[in-house]
Amino acid sequence: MNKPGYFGQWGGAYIPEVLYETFRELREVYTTAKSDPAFWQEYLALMGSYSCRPTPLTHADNLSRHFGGAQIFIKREDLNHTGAHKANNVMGQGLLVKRMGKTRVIAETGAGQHGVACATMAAKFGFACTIYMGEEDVHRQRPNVFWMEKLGATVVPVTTGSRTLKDAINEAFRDWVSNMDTTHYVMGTVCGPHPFPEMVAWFQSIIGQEAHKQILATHGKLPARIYACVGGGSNAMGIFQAFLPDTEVELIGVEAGGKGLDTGQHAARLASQDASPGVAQGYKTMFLQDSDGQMRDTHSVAAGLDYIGVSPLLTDLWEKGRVRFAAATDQEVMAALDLTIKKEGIIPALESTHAFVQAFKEAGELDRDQAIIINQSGRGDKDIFTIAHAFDDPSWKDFIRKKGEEYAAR
Amino acid sequence: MNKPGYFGQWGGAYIPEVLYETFRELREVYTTAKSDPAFWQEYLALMGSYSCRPTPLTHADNLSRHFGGAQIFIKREDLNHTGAHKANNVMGQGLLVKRMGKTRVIAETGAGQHGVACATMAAKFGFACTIYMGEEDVHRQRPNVFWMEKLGATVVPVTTGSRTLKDAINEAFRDWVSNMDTTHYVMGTVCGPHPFPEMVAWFQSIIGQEAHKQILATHGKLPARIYACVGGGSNAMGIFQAFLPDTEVELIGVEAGGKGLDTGQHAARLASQDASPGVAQGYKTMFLQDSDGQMRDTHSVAAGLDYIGVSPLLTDLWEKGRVRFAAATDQEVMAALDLTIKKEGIIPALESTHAFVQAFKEAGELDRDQAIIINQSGRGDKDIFTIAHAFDDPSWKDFIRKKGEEYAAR
Amino acid sequence: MQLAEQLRQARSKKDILLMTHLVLGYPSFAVNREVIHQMVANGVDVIELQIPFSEPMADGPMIIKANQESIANGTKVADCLAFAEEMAAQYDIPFLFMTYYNIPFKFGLRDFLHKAKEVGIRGFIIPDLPPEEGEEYLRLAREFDLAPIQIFAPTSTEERMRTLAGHGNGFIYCVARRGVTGSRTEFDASFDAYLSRCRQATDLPLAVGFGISSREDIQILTGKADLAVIGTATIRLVEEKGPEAVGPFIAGLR
Amino acid sequence: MQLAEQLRQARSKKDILLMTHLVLGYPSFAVNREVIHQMVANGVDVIELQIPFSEPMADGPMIIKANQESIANGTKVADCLAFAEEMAAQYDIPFLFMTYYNIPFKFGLRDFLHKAKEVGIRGFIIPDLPPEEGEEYLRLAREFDLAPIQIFAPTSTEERMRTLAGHGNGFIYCVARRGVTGSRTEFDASFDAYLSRCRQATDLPLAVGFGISSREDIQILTGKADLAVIGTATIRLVEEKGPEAVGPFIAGLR
Ligand SMILES: Cc1ncc(COP(=O)(O)O)c(C=O)c1O
Ligand SMILES: Cc1ncc(COP(=O)(O)O)c(C=O)c1O
Repeated sequence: MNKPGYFGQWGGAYIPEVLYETFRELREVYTTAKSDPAFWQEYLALMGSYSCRPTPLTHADNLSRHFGGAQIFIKREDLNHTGAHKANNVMGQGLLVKRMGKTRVIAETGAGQHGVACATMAAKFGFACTIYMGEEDVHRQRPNVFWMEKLGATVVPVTTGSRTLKDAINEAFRDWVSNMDTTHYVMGTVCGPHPFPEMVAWFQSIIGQEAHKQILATHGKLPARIYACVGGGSNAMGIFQAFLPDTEVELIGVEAGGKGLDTGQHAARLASQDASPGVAQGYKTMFLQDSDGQMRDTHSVAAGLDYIGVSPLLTDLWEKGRVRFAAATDQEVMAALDLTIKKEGIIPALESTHAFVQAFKEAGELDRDQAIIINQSGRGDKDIFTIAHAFDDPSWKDFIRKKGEEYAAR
Repeated sequence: MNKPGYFGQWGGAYIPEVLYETFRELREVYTTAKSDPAFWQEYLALMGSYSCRPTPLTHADNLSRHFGGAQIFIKREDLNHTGAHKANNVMGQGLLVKRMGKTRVIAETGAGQHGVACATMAAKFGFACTIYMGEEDVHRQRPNVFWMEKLGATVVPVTTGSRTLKDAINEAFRDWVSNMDTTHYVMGTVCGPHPFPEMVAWFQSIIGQEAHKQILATHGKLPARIYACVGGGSNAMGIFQAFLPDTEVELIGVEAGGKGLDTGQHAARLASQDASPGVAQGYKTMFLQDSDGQMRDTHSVAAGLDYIGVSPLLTDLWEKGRVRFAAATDQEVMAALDLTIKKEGIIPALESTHAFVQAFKEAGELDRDQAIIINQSGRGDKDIFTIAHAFDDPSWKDFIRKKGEEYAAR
Repeated sequence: MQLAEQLRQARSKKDILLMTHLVLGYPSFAVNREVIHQMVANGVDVIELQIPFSEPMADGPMIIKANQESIANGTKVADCLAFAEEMAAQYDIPFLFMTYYNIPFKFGLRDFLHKAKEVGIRGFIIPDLPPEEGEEYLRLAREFDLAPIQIFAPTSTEERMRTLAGHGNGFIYCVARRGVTGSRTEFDASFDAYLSRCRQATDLPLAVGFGISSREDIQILTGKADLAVIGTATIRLVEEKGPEAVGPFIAGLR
Repeated sequence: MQLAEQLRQARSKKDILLMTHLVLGYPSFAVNREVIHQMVANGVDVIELQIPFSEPMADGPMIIKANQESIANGTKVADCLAFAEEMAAQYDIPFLFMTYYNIPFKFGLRDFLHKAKEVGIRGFIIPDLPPEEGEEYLRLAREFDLAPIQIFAPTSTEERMRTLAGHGNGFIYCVARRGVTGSRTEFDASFDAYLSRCRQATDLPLAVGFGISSREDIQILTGKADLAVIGTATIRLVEEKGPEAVGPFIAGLR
């Protein structure tokens, strides 16, 4: 049997002593909630009335026809309130925070989706809220910053390290060790110290539970493959979990290939040869690090995938051969995004589009009576500055230029 | 009995002769679809699998407590695919276009929501698509223009007249009279010549059908009042219809009070004294016009409400006393938006926020065991440029200024 | 004499009649005056006076602009009526009002027709008022002996044409093609077929309009239609070369 | 002699011992060398050498910056080991490594402890390695006779303190307050209560760190703790006044 909090050899809780009691309390409230069926009912009711669950499973007729292979289904986490699967996790943790009687939440955010989701949850539950966000991501995802602030959260740009997600996590921990009495740290993905990976995966399992029922109802049998992008791994674990026992369903995690795996400018932990086992940010997994154990700079067009580590649950499933890993480059992502928008009228987040890339590469290999599911973890509206920039849209640039001049003039 | 296409003395089909046959065909396909239960089933299935219907009815606990009166429920049309109730209408019309065998759709748009929805529908159904949008609105709603273009639509900025919604409608008609053989004009609201008001209201009635069931299930009885903003009137008719027979439910339409009803800079047709009966854009209703019958310039912070006319169905219900009308000023809208975001973590579109304003004014008058429903027609993400500007957010301005300089430098 | 009869008589003396169009108050009533003088002096048979409307749904860019600028210049419906009265008194050809339905509707339909009759107007072209919506208007037109010109379109079926003709008087305005005013029309075989369908549906004189701008166009129409309608062409001419160019242009058409 | 015993003996001669801290390679090994020279010359009893790590989760802004810049300057773990060897050979006080767990983990735990032992290091402070996750580390520490310093926090229960003490050796590092390194600590009644809880839980010497920077702080601690830990204060001093300011500062503390 594994040590508690371990998945194979991965996971654990490498936490400073000052947080020992905090984690004990968190494990306790989580364990109690997990064994209390009423809690899950309360969670489902909240997600059904405040977000839009169950989210649909959309048959992408046009894309299926275009690739001439498997029937492509899209699990629509983009239709959640706040526009991504992140809502599932924050609402669940919000319920736990209420049980713990804490009054303040903090969170890290990369793409800003988790930050917006967390600020939203805080507004709904009446908690104070501080969001840590790498300064580089503050620039990449400015609209999300604006909304977090309007939601009443304080957004703190993190200027240490590489100024991205990992540094925001460090900063959130630094806040937490000062304020654990009042404050819960709402980790945004299935990483960090135990019980976060397991707990966040539990909240996200709602995705796969729905998808499992939906694919059987629509397609009549299990899908051949399921694709999900992997930043920390929460949307992937969210949809994968329900299908783990169905060994005939192949599960594929897609990481950020950035400028290409051979350039070193990527965030592919399991799909590249560049990662090695390590312990950081409170848990053990495969990290992108140098031979001394210093974390490397990562790169992705998608802020939410731009991270050094990956869920210990996924590393374990990868090691055991249950989940296959692939990477999608920035360039492939832009092309798949364009195709998806034009063919289906659906705008996936840049993060989610990574899953589309790999699905598109493989759809043609399969037969027409087979199905694949792509987990669309979020919507791309939030990425307008990045996408318009990447597509080099002249009228957008013109618009921004004029607005900028207007503001400069005053 | 009324003349066909009339609601009381309002409505009709004041169309150029060249469109006579086109309208005959449209009426026919609409009438056939309406009497075919399989059609509505197909529509429901599409909305359930592609959009996120049924959309939730959210109990706004915090706002209810804040006003200390009625229980406030919010019907969440913002959770539709593309972010507004406009999706309901376009998908329905899309199914009709398929039945008619046409290959191209055109539409007017104000806020851009209908344009994005229509471009999305066109992508999904494989239609060519042209969107007419007043030049002023192109500026106000630039992100939506970007998405329409990415969705494969051609966006034509309309430079005639006041360069807003009404002029876009004229331009769409001008396209239609040239291309009616291949093209369907997807009118975005419950206005225009018969059968548009009735047909769009039919597609939007899905909102009220759901809400009726939902409020009985959650609240145990009918709501005391229902609030909806009124541009053309489609979201309002969408939610009102199911409650029309329940005469104890008061229905309130909220128009754009702009800078105040006494400034003349507003778009309140039925809540002000400034409108009079007229015939334009193919139908008879109350228009904001001068004594010669020339249409006046209207104003609202919400592009989607900035319109001279109003649904003939609503004018009739207003005349009969079934629907009460009120107006919300731009300033009231910004305050209500701020409160709603902070209290509930929900970001209504500027259009929708008009309904919130009036509900907030009245909630305190009612008892705690009474319920009111606000129809949240859309989400406010699309309005970021307007909202950030209106809130005079310095870091947003700074961000835009820097981005602008970056683009100017190349 | 009724308008239809008067046109038939005029037609018996000419191979084809000319109807011209202008937007009242654009660029000014003074220029309108000069243009009409030149038109009449050069043999125009009927003139359509468009009362500007803020939402000219069936018009193309040139006429939209004329409508907008005329209103922006301050043109009122009352000014249009006064101007029409002056023209009708001065020239011995029929004048018609072309406008959108909201103008007479807002004025008060009976008052408007009554007033139009008084100032010497002979009929109306209202492109957004099909007979189904125009019962009152048609009744009043009969009462005041004004011609409610009906419009045929290439998309009109034969049955529809007969219905329209039954409501019409004066002449039938045959829209030459799909689309709005101001672009070119192709006079091909399908156009000929359309015109003969129009001919079969009514005994009223046939006017053909939309995109007619040259001597060649008029020649093609001669023998097929009773009136050729020159709309955007003269507006463009006045715009580019001033009102004094209108006379020679009209003179050169037939 | 074991570290705990050695500290007890030293403590018998002084009211309170001083442990100082520096980040290896920041601003340079040359400055480290100079700083350590001044520290030892002015009576420091133990020195913590922090091997920089890219994710110093438990540190405050000053030490984060030192970690980052040291790595950016090219500091390698091997350089840190070599430097430690040089210092341990040169000075007759105990040197400890402070670092985050990934550094020894990635190096290979056994190799790292072995190497540390070889170069003369006496123990480790690893703030992100609780005993539950450190079984192998604790075993190897015993094997190589190195002190795996355990950390108490104000949030630790008595039971927890006893557990930690059971795994610890050398001394116990009592974190003076919630939060990260570098900010001030209030030495109030609850602090005293905390320290007496610490005292009750273990016989090992007690070191108190986090926010200690002045003679007054040291005086308050005297009698309550065995070691006072000066961390951020000297880094700030070197930053502001150069390494030569360290000697007088240390000399003035007791
Ligand atoms: C839309 C979206 N998808 C995916 C991710 C990646 O996170 P995870 O791998 O935990 O799902 C993010 C993170 O911000 C996101 O915003
Ligand atoms: C979000 C939203 N609400 C309301 C409206 C107003 O339209 P209607 O009155 O037809 O619902 C619009 C129009 O664009 C809209 O985008």
